[in-house]
Amino acid sequence: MSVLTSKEPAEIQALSPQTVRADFPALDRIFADQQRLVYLDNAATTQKPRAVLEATRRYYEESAGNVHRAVHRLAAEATELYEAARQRIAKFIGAPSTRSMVFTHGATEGFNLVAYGWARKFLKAGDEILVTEMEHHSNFVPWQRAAQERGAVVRIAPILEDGTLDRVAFARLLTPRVKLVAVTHASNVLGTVNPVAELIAAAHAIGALALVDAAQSAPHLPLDVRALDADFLAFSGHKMLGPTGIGVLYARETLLEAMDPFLTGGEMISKVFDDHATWADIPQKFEAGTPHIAGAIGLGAAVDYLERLGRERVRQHEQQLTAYALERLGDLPGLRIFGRAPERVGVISFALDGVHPHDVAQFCDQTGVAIRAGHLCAQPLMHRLDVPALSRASLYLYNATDDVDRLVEALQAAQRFFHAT
Amino acid sequence: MSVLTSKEPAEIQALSPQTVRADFPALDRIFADQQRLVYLDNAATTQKPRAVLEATRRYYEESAGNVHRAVHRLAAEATELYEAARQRIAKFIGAPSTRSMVFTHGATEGFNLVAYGWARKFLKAGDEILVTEMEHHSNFVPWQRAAQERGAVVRIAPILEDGTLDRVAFARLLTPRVKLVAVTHASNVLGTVNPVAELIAAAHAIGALALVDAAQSAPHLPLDVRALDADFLAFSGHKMLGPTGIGVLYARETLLEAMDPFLTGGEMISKVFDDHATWADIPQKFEAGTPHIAGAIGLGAAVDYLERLGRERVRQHEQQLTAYALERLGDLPGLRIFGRAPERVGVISFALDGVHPHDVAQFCDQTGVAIRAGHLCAQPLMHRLDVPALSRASLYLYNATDDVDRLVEALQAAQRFFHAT
Amino acid sequence: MQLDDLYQEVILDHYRHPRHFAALRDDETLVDEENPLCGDHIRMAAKLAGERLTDLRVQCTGCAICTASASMMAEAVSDQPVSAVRSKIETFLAILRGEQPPQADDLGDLVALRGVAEFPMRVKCATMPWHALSAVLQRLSVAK
Amino acid sequence: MQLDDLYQEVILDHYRHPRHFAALRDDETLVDEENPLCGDHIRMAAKLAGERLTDLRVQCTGCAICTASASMMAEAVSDQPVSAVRSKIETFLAILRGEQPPQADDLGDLVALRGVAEFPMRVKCATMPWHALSAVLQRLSVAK
Ligand SMILES: Cc1ncc(COP(=O)(O)O)c(C=O)c1O
Ligand SMILES: Cc1ncc(COP(=O)(O)O)c(C=O)c1O
Repeated sequence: MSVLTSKEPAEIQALSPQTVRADFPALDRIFADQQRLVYLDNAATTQKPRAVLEATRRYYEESAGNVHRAVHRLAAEATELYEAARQRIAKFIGAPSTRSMVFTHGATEGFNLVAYGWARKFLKAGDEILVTEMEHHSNFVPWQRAAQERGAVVRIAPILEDGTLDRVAFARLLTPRVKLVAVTHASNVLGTVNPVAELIAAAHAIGALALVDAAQSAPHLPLDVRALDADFLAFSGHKMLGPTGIGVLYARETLLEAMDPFLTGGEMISKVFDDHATWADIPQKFEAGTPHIAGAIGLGAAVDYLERLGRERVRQHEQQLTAYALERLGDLPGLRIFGRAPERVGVISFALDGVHPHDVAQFCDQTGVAIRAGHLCAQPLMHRLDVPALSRASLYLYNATDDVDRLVEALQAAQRFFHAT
Repeated sequence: MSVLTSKEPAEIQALSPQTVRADFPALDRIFADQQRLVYLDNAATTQKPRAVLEATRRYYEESAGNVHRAVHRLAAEATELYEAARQRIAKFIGAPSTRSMVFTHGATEGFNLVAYGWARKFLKAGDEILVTEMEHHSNFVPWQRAAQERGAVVRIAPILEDGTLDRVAFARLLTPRVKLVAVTHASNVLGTVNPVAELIAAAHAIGALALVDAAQSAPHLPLDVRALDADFLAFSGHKMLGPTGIGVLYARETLLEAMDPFLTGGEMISKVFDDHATWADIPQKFEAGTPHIAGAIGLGAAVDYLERLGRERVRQHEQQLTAYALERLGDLPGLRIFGRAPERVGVISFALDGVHPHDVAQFCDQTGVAIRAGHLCAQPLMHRLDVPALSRASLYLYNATDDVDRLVEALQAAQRFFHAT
Repeated sequence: MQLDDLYQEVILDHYRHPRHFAALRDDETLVDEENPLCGDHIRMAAKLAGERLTDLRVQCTGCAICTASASMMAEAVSDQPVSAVRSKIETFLAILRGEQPPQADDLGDLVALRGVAEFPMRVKCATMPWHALSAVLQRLSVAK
Repeated sequence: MQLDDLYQEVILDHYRHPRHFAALRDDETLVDEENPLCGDHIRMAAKLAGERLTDLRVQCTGCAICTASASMMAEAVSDQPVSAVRSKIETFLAILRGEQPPQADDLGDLVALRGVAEFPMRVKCATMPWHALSAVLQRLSVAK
């Protein structure tokens, strides 16, 4: 991996973070102490470009009707905007049709939808679900619960020292009892990008289905569900420049058709009788009630924004910046980085000797640098790494080397502050 | 009920719809034909005041962190705003504490949460759930499905000719087999306001729990869950001036504690082990994943706005306007109103002789008047009323007599247009 | 978008005086379809005489667009060879999808429904009779 | 909100040199609590001598706030009558809730933790040892 130092900024500026930053009103924030906000908690949630805020504002101020139900203009406009967003997001992830695109309120709801609508219907006693040690709770606890209910078992493929998946162990665990492989595309702790296309092919080879947690990949990597051959894939809008409360579950049409509905109520029915009901076509079958219309429209605008910047350029910028950050952080004595996968995203978790992660994050915050600390919604992984908690800095397209420099300064100051006697 | 005619506008103007309208940018919309938008589809979704748009904009532009997880300022501000919204909404509905307030993405998810977390856990074969003939699909289909799974039965209390609940039949159906009474506070078709406090007392008297669908009452009526003694109550933000994708489920703390979690993942866990997990305290136990932070904050602002206007004044304004609308529509030959309950909200469904509801709505729309047509998510009620569909005009606080006049003109023109030979 | 684009005079005329409409007995009904969203309900009966579609009768309760579309359709396809009927169905559906098929001119009065494409919420109203007609052809060819 | 409000010198001192801390055997541990969110972990042992709390020992891995709070607490309540301990717990928790109880001045060094109330995300770090101490009193009074 080539590493750029601060002396070679030309390549890193290819995306021009300065220009990009100007699109994000939140990044203008200056704290009382004259420090510019350095936002490095992007794996938790991202800032929003003006284009996204504008798109949702326009819906509310001009076309705030409900969707699918009424013939008046506001409702027609709302429906058009909502369905156009579905179409653009489908294109963004290479989905063959909008029929396979279910709007959810986030990645978490996507996994639960599959756990309720697919796993509880099709899993049998003795069946297995194979996950990895680096899963986020949202791609773990739903399977635990579904498995418990069905008498099935969740198996956990371990990771290696460098934070990559143990492929040998994975292959060993992938027996014909496995009916679903649920694996994250990119880890929100280690930054590891998993070879999901290969893992999916292996799953299919033994007749299992494969689900991809794309919460940390959709914002950062070019993504093509057909190239991956994924059966299910879910992500959240708020982690990719979009509004809160919206996400997407992609699933093969045949699977959506075979699955039971999950939430029931308006929109998702065809006919309702006193003693039974029939379901609408997919994807409406899985969208009960009034959807988050403004959220879908905002996510559509976010996806447009990402495509306008160019996803390859975004990826390149983040890779260079990540390399820079790894080098600078690696130089700090007493700092230990968790996760050294060669294929990775800009999520960097670390421990600072003798300073608790919460104190690290608190101290950074006081210098205007926002990072995260805690179990990072991955307690099984914390047990594996044998740490109570970690600090995490996570990068996005509007970050640049000066942000990393500010982080490094803050960490050095924290060491001085807490270690002084 | 006293009826005001257009010659006595003084009382009706008490709320000053002119001033109120100025708070709603969407109502400034002028269509190509110079017609001002007359928005009468408020039972589907409402327009948003500037205060709500401002509150969500501020979150996104200043404090767009994730909640509950990080120590940095953006996250702390986001958490504070989010929890303050929960507190204000709790106060708005008289909830004894925020622990009983679960943010959902709408009324529909609220009912499903109870259907999954309570009904599937506690219902036994032979148990019954009692609903009414005027329920929205969202307060009907989830019970149908939960009952099917548990071998329980859904009973439907009929309505009378005037669109009120048949109290005699209800009392007859309320046997000790009933474990849950699920009833709408206000009908989204008939406008009927049900005597929920009495129905809840009756349910409690035989040991059943009571759930209230407040989707059409929270926006319009003063509401107090303690006075009602409701066990569960759910509503949607987008129908009460708030953003899309957010809603609230109120439930008694002891019930939330006894219930199984519904969606699982981040935020809602306490500890996660390889083979099991434990749950966070209520209400977080029911809020898996990143919540719709901007939505909650926006709903908090909507509730503030409603309280600033004064809920009694809103109610009075709407009652007077409804009376005016009923009188004017009642005068139209060939127009039949469905629902004549003395206690009602401003939802008026009707049929126009010889003109299909969709054509009525389409014609109105071309004159700038937005009304709804269809089965109104209440197919069992449509069967009961023996109509394939209805047209519906629904009023809100920004409507005034001139809006009703425009509707009446449009309906008269529609009659002329479609009946001419 | 003008209302007149949608409810053209010829459409209103078919709505008020639908052609080929009749009350159908259950035993002659080939297709029975309903749009639960708006309650439109359509039933059809027809026969094959060699390669021709004959005796097409429609029973329809629906909005003006649905009713007029059914009536104009019945007029346009009655006593036509099945192949011509199929191509009319395709042409019509393409127009309502907003496409511009080459043979659009053989639709006669039906071009009046072109305006419906501008009203996405109403497209289903206009196309429903045609989907039902497709199903009728299917039933007849299986029965043969 | 200044960082110094949070990490005052006296807090840092207790963090670096915690008082009454010891490695505890399982059989003497009365309370074992964990905050799964940040991994803070606290164990406590103590005895009753008549109405006095004695021999309080704490084992704690946590952030500076949690550690300092535990250390200052141990110093403040050791060898105190149980009733005084209870009132200190109440006073302290009230301060951290942002309230201003009348007896705040008998807290000594602990007032340094007052600044934590300004950092809502950290309040739990400071209060956790005190909730654990509450549980210790509970255990001791049941055992009595
Ligand atoms: C009475 C009633 N209940 C429930 C709902 C469902 O609300 P939502 O679609 O926002 O979940 C509605 C609105 O459609 C309603 O009118
Ligand atoms: C890898 C991963 N999966 C899933 C999620 C859950 O996303 P959400 O909380 O938006 O549902 C997250 C984010 O917290 C994540 O990082």
